[in-house]
Amino acid sequence: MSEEKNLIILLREAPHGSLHPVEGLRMSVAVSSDYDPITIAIDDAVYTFLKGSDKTIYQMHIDFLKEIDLDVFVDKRSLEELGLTKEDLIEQVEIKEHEEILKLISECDLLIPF
Amino acid sequence: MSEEKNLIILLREAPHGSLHPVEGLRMSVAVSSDYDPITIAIDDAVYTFLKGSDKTIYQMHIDFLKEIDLDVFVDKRSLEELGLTKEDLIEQVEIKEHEEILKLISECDLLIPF
Amino acid sequence: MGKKALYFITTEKRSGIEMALENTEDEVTICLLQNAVFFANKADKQITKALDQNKTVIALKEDVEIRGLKNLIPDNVKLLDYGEVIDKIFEYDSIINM
Amino acid sequence: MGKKALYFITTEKRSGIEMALENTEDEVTICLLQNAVFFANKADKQITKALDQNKTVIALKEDVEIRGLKNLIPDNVKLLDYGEVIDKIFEYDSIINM
Amino acid sequence: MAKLGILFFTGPYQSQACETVCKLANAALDKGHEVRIFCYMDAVNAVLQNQKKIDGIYNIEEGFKEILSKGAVVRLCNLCLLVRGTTKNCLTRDCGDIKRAGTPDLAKIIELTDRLIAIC
Amino acid sequence: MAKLGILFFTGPYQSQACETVCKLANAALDKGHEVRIFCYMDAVNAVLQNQKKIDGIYNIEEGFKEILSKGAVVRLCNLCLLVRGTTKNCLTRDCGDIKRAGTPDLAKIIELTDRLIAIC
Repeated sequence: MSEEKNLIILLREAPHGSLHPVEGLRMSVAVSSDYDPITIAIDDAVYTFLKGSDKTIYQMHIDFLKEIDLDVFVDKRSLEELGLTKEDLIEQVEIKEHEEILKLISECDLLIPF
Repeated sequence: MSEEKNLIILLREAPHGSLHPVEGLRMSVAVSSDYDPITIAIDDAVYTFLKGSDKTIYQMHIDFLKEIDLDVFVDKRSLEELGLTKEDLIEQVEIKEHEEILKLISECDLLIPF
Repeated sequence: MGKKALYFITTEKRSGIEMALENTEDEVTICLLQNAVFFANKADKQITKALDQNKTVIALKEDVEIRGLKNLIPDNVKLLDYGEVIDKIFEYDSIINM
Repeated sequence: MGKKALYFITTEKRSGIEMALENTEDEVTICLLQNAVFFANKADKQITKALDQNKTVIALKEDVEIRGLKNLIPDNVKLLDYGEVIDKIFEYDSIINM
Repeated sequence: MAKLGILFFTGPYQSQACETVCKLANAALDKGHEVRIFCYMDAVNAVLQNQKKIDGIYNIEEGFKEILSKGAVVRLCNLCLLVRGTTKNCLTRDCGDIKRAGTPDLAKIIELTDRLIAIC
Repeated sequence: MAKLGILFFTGPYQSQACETVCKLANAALDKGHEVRIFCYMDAVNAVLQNQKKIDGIYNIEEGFKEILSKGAVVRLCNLCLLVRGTTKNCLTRDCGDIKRAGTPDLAKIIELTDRLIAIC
């Protein structure tokens, strides 16, 4: 694949119960040397970015991604299903309408799920 | 716990994708030396007993449990949700109404999930 | 029968909490650990139903806190530390692990 | 856009098949492996919806057979062996792994 | 003083289960209870040696060493170790009462304890 | 002839993923394709030595030896091995092109292959 390929790292699982979202963020950081991955959280992975949660082992990954201007998106529909709003999440992530998330996914060349 | 305690081994996951139902059956066999465990399949674990599926690594466990007259029950509600009927399953398992399954669970002293 | 049953739920599989809700005969306590504490989010219909049924709902305090859920959990869900969860385990006649 | 997208689904997580169903712009093929082949059970509403949407649905033959699902799967779900799945993978512009 | 059995199924650093097992066992031991643990399926890999310590991540090897030193009894499904190729890598009897066992040992743990919890 | 990348996350004998990886890799290699595999998280334990053969169960060690002998490139997340304590137990270079790597090597695999599939 050429370096211009669009890459999405999709987080699907809740944090702390499994290391999947953490390892997904670590992978976003890792591939950012060659690509501009978009990181997207759906379903319970939305909890990964809850204010006040313990982010000791993954805050650095979020900081890194934002420092190099990479997007971290949260699916609004998933957020609403959990009864959460923008105010419940840290400011480093951006909430996107479900339709926009779908559009991003349909436009990507490769999606890697965590 | 005394030997008279009622034990349930609950299978919850589909076979082949994970070893959980197989390991659950193996555990039913193992504890049968000291207890009379009831093995119950709910949700996708119901597929474990589908006729025509590859049971190479767990048919012996089913045979063993039936040989010593232990019960293997399948939740009828789970079965129906998967569009299956009694005829789709092997004869060694018995289909129980969901209410009966709940009653068995509420009467047990210890439930071990797989 | 009215015996005391502890539903000890440690995963996000819905079947665990559903089984607990369907037991209306016994004195049921629902104990949530690990990702199961997400069920205690007040937006979750099943937790509301459990509390409406007057079931006791317990969640492991540390698991609630590391997930940042403290403000999202109804007041009548009791938060216990590891030691208190251990105490609870011995109080019940039957343990339904889910 | 109308590009060819392969939804490569290998688990029973519903989000994978839902994402595929919600993509109505591209030429979508749904490829089911491992426990995802259970989605091809004709009793599953989502598989019916996918076929109604004229999406191509493929399932790994060996995974269908070891699960004893052959008679439960609609005729218009194509069963491919490992080699044929490999061929498919290279036919698509994008791979959505789920 | 009571007796607690713990059964679990998953390996370290993939899910939280191993950490929960250690913390619950610790709490029970600190209260003077007896603790007997059965490691089934991937859980046998929880007691492997040489797990590197990473800041911010609970080290499962240390966790098991601690509860073994406090008297926890740990039994490992032998067949699960054999298929995974990790038999020779486990914590040894120097750490406490840890050894390989068959699945019937779970029946023994159920018999010897007042309550058994499963951490999924 | 094309190039296939494979990423997976789970260890052997718990889920089907390792077996699927071996079978897909084999099929691709038999068709003359290049195959590059990245083992992430528990998946690093798929290539441990001394996995005991059990009748009726696909032996993952043998599976990896076979695809390595056919030319598959296998990269193991080094940190994942270190935390699990399984670094010293892996299949060696005698078996083929297998070695420890960092997560950036996944970026390299994406670059070097035409398509990447993930087996969950």
